[in-house]
Amino acid sequence: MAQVYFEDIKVGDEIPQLKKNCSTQQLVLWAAGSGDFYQIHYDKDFAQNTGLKGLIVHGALKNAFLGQLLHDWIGEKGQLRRFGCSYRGMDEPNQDILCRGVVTKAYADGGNHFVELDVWTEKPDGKKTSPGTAVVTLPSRS
Amino acid sequence: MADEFEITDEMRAQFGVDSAPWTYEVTTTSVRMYARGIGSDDPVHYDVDFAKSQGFRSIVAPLGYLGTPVFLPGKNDPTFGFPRREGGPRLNIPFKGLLDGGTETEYFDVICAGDVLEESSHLADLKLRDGPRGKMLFVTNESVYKDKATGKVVAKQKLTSIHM
Amino acid sequence: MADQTYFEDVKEGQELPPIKITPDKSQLVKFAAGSGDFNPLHFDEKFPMLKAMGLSENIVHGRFKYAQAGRLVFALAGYKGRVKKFGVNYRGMDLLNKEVTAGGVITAKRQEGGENLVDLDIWTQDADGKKTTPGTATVALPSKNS
Amino acid sequence: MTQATNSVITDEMRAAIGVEGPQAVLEVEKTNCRMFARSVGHKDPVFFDEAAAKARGYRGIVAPPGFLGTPIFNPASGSGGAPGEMGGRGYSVPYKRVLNGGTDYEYFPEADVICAGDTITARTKISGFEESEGSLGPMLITRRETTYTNQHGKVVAKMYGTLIQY
Repeated sequence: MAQVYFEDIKVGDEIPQLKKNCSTQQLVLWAAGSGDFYQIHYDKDFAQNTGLKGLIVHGALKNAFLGQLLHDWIGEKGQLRRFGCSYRGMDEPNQDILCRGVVTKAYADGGNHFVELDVWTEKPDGKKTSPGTAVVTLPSRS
Repeated sequence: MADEFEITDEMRAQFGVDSAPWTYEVTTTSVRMYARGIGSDDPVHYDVDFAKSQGFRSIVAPLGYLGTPVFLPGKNDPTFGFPRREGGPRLNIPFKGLLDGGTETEYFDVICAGDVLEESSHLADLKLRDGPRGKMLFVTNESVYKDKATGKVVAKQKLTSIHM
Repeated sequence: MADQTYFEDVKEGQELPPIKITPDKSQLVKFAAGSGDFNPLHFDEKFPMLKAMGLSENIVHGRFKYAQAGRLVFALAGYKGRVKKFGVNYRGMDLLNKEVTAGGVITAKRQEGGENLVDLDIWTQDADGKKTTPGTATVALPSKNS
Repeated sequence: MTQATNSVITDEMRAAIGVEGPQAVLEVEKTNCRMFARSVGHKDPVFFDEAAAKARGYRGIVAPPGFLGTPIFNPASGSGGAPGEMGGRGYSVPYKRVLNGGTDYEYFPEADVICAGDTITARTKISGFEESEGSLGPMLITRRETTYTNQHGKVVAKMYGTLIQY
């Protein structure tokens, strides 16, 4: 993907979306990667005993998806300064999770070119399950 | 077709043909994770200071664990993690069924966290047997693990798959 | 870890203290994480291959059982002994949440190349006592005389 | 932080604000950087391939976003929990249910970028309490901040966590 520059973007722009769909295997891979072995993410009976309908996607995995969304967008010359989200809704395995971001602010400060964004994950019906914000720096053409 | 299957000279010619090498890493976190995975609470797998006090270089890899293959997206199997690499034996096996037949590990040194191993595998054995439901082909591949720093062989592992 | 076992301490026919474990899903997921084998056969009860095998419950990784046999052999070797070789065959499946017992018996003692070697039959057995993972092992033990 | 008459925030809790908890040591290794990146679905070789990462100017394989190292697990000491876990804080809250409200990660790339081979020390403190009334009833929101310092003494990341009790 071509490097994005500060001059290329303006407030209101949406960055390229990232679509995810977690298999049960991916949830177990995430347990391995994150060290979070809480059973509600891979043991259906356990999840149902806690009152859930079934397995749910780790909130931190959706957060990490937003990290990927930003990492892939800013390219080799961009830097991720801050990102995160609130956990407002649950996602299930084998259902699309769309990761999105919109530029809310762009400014230069101390030689760095900052871009602030609203980022979130949404379900197929458009409900935002993990709304958050991010700050990145982009290279400048000047 | 499977009923008429016989081991051919062409197949036997694959014995000893080494695959391209792949790097396996043994790290403190990977050793601890494996030890947790098998339910061991032996401190020699978790506590670096303790392991050193017992004469080991670092925490000891539990038996059966020979490191984690370097994972590169697109180059490793997404489920099993093993490398899909060039070289090595190519067998055209007509059987559909596949079972994991067995694992045997031979050790020439203790494997500890911090070790970086270079693994290469080759076809070690082919056996055709008559089973209750027809012919069964036993394929044994042997992986040889060398310490990358010293070149010394530290372990050999044979994996047998049963095709039927 | 128990005290070090020496070559002089063991005799032919001696059984090793068994290791018992009842792997639940969390245990098998941790094993997937440790071993790198993320086959859903071991954690997803809806995985199609499971149904094709006529099973409704996840099966234990063969390598998990191999590792239990490994724990048994490692416990015999102690920190001063060295495991030379251990292997098993996978003859039967074990199911999630059922007890797996690793056991072993000493079949021979011998001295070779300056080493004090102990040969063993090893296995894991399922809750019904069926040896689903039989095998053999060789361990070098330290001697009290050296 | 208004003091409602039925506030659950006690003097003990106020005294706990800003007090750093015990330190957790985290290891950043090639194997766990790769495992984390693989589990997210990253494709960028800087998270997998040491040579590619070095060619891009990094010291080693880069820790993917959200990965701040693996706590050292030891069954004997019961350690190995993620930093930021509460532990004995010396106060109790009259709510039984807990939710993870969200997590923000802040990086300081000018100081250093977290790479495989790093050993990170993490310390968590409570930065504040808030109370609110939501659809779940009255709730206590605890804001926590974890600071991650690498082996060169550089603060490389901070994590801001929100815990909701109700």
